[in-house]
Amino acid sequence: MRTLLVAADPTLADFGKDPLWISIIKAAVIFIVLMLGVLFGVWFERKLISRMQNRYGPNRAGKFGLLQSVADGLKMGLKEDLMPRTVDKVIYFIAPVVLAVPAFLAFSVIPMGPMVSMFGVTTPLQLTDLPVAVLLVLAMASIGVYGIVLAGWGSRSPYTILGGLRASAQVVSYEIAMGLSFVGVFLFAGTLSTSEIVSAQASGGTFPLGGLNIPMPSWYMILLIPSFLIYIVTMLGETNRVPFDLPEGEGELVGGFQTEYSNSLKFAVIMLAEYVNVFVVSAVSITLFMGGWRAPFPISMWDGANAGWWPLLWFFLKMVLVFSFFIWCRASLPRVRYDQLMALGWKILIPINLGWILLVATVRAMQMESANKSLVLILAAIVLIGCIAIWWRFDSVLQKRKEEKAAQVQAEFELLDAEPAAGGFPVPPLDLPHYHGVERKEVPSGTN
Amino acid sequence: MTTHYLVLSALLFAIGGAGVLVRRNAIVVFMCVELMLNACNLAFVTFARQHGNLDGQLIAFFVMVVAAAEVVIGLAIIVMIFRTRRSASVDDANLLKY
Amino acid sequence: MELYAPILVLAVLAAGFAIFSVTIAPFTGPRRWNRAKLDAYECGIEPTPQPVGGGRFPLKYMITAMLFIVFDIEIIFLYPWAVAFDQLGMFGLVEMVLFIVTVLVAYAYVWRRKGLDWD
Amino acid sequence: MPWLSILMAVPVLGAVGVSLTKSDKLAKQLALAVSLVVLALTGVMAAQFNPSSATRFQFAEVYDWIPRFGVHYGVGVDGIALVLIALSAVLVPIVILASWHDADGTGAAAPPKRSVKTYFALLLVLEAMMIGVFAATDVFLFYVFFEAMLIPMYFMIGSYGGAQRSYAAVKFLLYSLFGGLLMLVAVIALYVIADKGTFMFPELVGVIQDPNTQKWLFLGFFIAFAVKAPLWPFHTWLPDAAAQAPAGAAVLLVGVLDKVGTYGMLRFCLELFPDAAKFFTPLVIVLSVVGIVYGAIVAIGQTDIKRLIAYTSISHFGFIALGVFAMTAHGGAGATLYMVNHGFSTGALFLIAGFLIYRRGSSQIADYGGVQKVAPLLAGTFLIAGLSGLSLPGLSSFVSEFMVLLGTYERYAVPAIIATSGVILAAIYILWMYQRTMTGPTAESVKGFTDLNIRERWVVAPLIAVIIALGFFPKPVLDVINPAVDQTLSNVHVDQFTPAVADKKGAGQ
Amino acid sequence: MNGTIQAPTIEYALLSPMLIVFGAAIIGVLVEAFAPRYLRKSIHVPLTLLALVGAFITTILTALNGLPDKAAAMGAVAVDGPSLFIWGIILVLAFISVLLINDDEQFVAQASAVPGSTDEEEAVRSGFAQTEVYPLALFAVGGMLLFPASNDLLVMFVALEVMSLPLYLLCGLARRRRLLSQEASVKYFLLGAFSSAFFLYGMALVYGYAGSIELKAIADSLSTVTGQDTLLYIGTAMLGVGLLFKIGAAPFQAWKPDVYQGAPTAITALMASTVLVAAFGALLRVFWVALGGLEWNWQPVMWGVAILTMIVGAVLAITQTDIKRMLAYSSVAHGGFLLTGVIAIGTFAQNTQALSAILFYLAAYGFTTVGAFAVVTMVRDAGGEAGHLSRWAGLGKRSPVLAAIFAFFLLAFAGIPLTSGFFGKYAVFAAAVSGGALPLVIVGVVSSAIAAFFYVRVIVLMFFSEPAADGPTIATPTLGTSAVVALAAAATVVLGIFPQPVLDLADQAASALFIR
Repeated sequence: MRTLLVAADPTLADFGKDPLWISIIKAAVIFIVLMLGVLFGVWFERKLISRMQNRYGPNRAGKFGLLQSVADGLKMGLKEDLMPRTVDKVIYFIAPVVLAVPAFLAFSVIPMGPMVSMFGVTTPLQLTDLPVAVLLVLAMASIGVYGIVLAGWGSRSPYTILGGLRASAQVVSYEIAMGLSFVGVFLFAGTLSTSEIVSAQASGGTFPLGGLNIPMPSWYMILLIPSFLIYIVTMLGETNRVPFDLPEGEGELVGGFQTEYSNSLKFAVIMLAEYVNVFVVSAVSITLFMGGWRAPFPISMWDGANAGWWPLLWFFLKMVLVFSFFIWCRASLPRVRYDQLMALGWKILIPINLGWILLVATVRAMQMESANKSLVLILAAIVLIGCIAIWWRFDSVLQKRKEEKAAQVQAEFELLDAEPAAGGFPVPPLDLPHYHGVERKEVPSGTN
Repeated sequence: MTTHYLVLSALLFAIGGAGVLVRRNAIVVFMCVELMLNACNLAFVTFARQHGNLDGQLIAFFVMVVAAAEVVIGLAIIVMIFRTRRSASVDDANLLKY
Repeated sequence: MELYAPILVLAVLAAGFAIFSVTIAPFTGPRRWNRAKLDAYECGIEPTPQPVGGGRFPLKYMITAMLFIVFDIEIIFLYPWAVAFDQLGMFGLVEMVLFIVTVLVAYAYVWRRKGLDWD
Repeated sequence: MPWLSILMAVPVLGAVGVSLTKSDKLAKQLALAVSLVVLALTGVMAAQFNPSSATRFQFAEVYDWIPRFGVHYGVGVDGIALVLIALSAVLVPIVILASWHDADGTGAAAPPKRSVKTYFALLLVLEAMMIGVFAATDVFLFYVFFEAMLIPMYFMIGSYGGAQRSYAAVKFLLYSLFGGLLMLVAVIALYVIADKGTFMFPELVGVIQDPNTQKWLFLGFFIAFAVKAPLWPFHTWLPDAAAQAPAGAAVLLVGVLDKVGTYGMLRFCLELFPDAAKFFTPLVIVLSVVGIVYGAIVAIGQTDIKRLIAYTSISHFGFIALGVFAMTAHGGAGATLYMVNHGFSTGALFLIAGFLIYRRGSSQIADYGGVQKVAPLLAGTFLIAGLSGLSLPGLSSFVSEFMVLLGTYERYAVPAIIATSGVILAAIYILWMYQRTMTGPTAESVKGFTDLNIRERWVVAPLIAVIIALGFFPKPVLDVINPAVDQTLSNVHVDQFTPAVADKKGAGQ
Repeated sequence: MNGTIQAPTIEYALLSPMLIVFGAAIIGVLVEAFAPRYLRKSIHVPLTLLALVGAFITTILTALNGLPDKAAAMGAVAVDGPSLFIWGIILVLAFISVLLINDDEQFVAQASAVPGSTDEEEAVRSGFAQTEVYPLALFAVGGMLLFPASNDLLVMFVALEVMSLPLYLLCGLARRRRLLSQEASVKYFLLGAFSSAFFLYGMALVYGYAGSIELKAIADSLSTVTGQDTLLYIGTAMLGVGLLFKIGAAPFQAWKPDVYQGAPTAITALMASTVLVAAFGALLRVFWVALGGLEWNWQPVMWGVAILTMIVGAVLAITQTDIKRMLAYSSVAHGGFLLTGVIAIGTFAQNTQALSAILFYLAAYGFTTVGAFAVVTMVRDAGGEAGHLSRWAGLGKRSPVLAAIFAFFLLAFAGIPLTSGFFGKYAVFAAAVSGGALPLVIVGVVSSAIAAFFYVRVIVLMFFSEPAADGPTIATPTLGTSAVVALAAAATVVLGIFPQPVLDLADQAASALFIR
């Protein structure tokens, strides 16, 4: 059976052989699946979230309101298309396209199944695969950022520009953490091609500890838990989803970068793109960490599970699960403050990530028979000590900072109370000199 | 086959060079320089394909790194002078004449 | 090349769809002219005039962009290393430790210089 | 006993000592003492010199300096070098004594007070270098001294000279430097082409055979020397430098430094590139003759005493060059002797003129008149020095000038005859100047003049003595010079020389 | 692509000088990050100096252990005689320059503060100092070490940038006349980036021609590859542009005066001395090792460049009224003199002679330059250093010693005998003559005569003209500065009177030429 399995596993060699019409069919299918997926996704999100909030959610259009999102789509088409005078026309038009296209493209390297025979042609259930497939995904993700920036920039209003900038800053920040979280996977898989990564998760192999060989879990999500968790977080950040949906933070920025895209087809495209992005990141998480289209543990006992068309089922089931996780977050988590967001991305995810990579690499090196163990240990020790030393110094500094900050805030509030008129919450009388907060002492950088 | 890429890279390089020489805004000049660097990358990758060895692609990596470093430093410098002068035109930078 | 052709097909589909829907948008909907609709939306107040070219925005964003470039470059180097790690062996480990440590030093510097703080 | 090294070391150490002294007075006395010591040593050395010995360069010392370049510290003297060294050794103490107050800022038109110590220290350094340049038997070493010599002189003119001093100093430095750099090229080329791996002069003699190469290298050296010993038309820097320099510096400049040029022609141009020398002889002869006449005529027209003296020297250098390139025993010997005599007589003229100017504060001839009434001694010595300058029989210059003309006549009749006219012109400018300054009614400005004081007498006396002595009895000097000159000429193979052709050449120009 | 990769090896011992310098630089960054402000300087200075000394010692040890016959680090870095000699020079010069940098007065309190703003006042008052200078300088020095030693074009390019980028920044950190300084750094940066782009494209073309970027491989390809000559020639030309720019050879000298004038003088000293050394090392490597077989094609061009450089440097210097600009042009002229040595390529013996001559010249010139700029830092005005020549009038009266030393340096520049400059010039010219470049030497001589004019003019100004009433004050030098001047003067004298040992050293270094 193993042999059959291996045979069914597509490798890089199996790609690029399809005749054009097969490719066209695959592409069309993927495209349509994504479109329908969006319709389904919108409905599913609203339904599920409302259930979580003890509401019914959409239940008028069609059975269980299934047609709700279709109706929304039509409505958008029939809305008036507003275009403010001030906008930069070209950019304003291009932005949605730039946002949408890469989102679709990223999906082209997502493996959805093993080799199957399609109209008599044996071909993998995957549009195509590249030696650098994962890079393609990342590249598309970052091109998407242009869409956001252009949209914000092109529509020439303070809200949109701020929204655009924030969005791009956030996305790039999380992209780093995301990229780093992949490194662990590549260390184990030894390739960047998605299909081979999936096949690499077929069996975990064993970890020689002392005499006995401990069988390893086959999914990297278990083997590399830290990477996986980090990826999950970045996945949310990358797609501007709650709790990281700052760019369209209604509270402060109205609609963020899409403010000026009134509720018309343009907006529909943007929204579509966002959902597709969500699908892409979940698909990636599945491919890299959850064994891709491979059947989950109990089912994988059944030999036929990973052959033929079945894997499609497992794949989409996983998709639905991950997507529901998105919704779950949205239902349960509050939106973070922007500085918290950036701090999380830069100050926590990245260092942990780098440390984790080093750790993994070291372990791998230890496993190599050629390895010169003592050297590895020495290196590890040095790095560890260095980090600890720095962190210890660092921590004290941070502590000091926190106290200073607290003291300042304290002082501000006292000052507020001291001012009788300023107590007049919520709105101070207009004649009151506008309150800007106590001018806080500038702590020159690097001082303690 | 690869000639077209070379021609393209040459063109890009020329455009960048011309830009450096004729444009006045420091930032634009600077972007032209980056354009030249990327033209080099294109040439490297093309030649790598011609010769069938990977050196060219590898070089392209390093060039990117260097370009990045250059961007960081260059923007820092330009911003510095911009904040003093409220203008990024290299023509306004005329204190250094004898 | 064959590997990339399918991507092209998908790209054509997606682009076609996006452009189509963006362009027909003005025609599907009704037209009810109204001055207010042509202003940028700022919760009803007079829209603040935007300088051509979008004007200037906080340096902070530039710094973030710079940092992003730096770390992205680091990732560029991490990927090939990770893929070839088993072949490189100890050498790879040592070199990468040196590399990452160096980057971390720069990172710590930025951190202490408040390069990562948003307030 | 390494005489020459000692001769160079003593003044250098003296200079250091002088610059360390506390008081100016002490500095002057120390400088004088040192220079006298050098004089004494030179005397002793000269006494041991054996003119008739087979070895050409005596007191020779050779040490590796920069093996990488084949450069040696090589010194040694033959007759020619010896007399010139003696000349400088004699002149320096006199100059020191003469310029006792030059740097004090006293005196009518003297520049403001400058550092006295520096002045005398520079003087001593200069002396060391002058000795070195004459003693060097290594071409490179010669070049090093040749260039380095400029610097102290440059500072002496520039900081202690008259109103136009800095202009004069720069002009002087740049002219000499330019010549020197051309010489540097020639030196390098000489080394490379000779391919001997050494710069020692004796080993380089006669190495360069190819006539064409010779010509180029010759030019390289010759131009440098022609600038140094101002040969028409390279002379323009001299009047300025000499006129602006303090009298003492002027003496050393005209009296010794410029001799390096003529000495270089005699020693290097002739011996290293004999064929080229012969090839260029007509040209040089013409230049020197023109120089003689031109210098003399322009001198007549001068209104400034020092400039006038400077131009006379240009005329005299014409004679010297003439003698050198005549390539006859008489010519060479005469030229060498002329170098010495000219040193003394012109030196005397400059110093006494210096005293005049120190009193009156102006170097314009028009400002004087009837000095001989108020200061007879001054006027008298001035006259003697002047007469020696116009080579009156019985005074030193006569002998040498006669020998030069004689030697020239043997080969080049026409130039010799033309050159003779220089003598007559000399009579005009000297005597006319004397008449305008010393005789006639006493000018108002000259009334208060005091005659020479003790110091000044001590300055003038030895000079006059030497002038007269050499005028009547030049034999000892000639005995020293002749063998060296013969040696030189034999290296030039003059015997292969056919006067007839050259005569035509010479006349044809 | 999936072929197994042989894990490369690196000779850490051979590279230790560079590693030490870079390591120290990184530690410096950590110090910046974590040491409290008041401690930083007192940590940086010893750290930097120690690093340089350590690197120097390791360099000497490497040299004593005998030179390797093949390039280190998989043929990427050539640690051979010339490299080691150049490393020695650079490290010593850098050491001296750091002593100069050590003098606070020169660097901005807080680079980020807008000139004339309240922030700046505050920063100055609270006595801040931009101590990043030290790590930056170390990084630059590291780049300089790698630049001449790099044995393939990629490493050379990276080194070029590692060397340049910190310098761009350092140029903008002057404490006084900050606008000038910032402008200098912008100009330097833009032009520098421009030129390195040229270098890069040239590299690309040469790679296209040879199919490799290792100098050795390129040299071999000259004989094997055919029909691609256009690529090769254009590539060579562009590489040349990139390198000649760093040297400041005409017609690429435009940046030099501006940058030298604007930058903090200590940094100018560092650049003027070490960068020239490093750049010439690299130039020699590229044109001798890689393109030696192409001699007949690039020599004529080099002739032109050399002549132009000498003339331009000398002539334009005359018109200058600012001491630093004047020195900048003089360094242009000196670059021209050195180029005559680069051209004098021929037989093996000839090459060794030329190489050692160049090495000696670089050493001699470097010391003198640092010394000269050190003196410049001491002549201060109300607004900082008294750059304008007229302010130097009568310096000889104010402080004879300083003026005398400066005059001495100038004479050394002019190449007067008994100074190091003379022997440097002599060695190079001698090499050129025996290399059959006599006309070049004559041009060189003429232009050095012209150059002598403006050196002399400064001396005249200092000694023969009356001091201005409100003349500049002579800052009582810090220990560091005076040490620098003393060292430089000593070096100039010793090399001028007894150059033999250094010449021998240079000969040994050059004896084996570059390893391929």
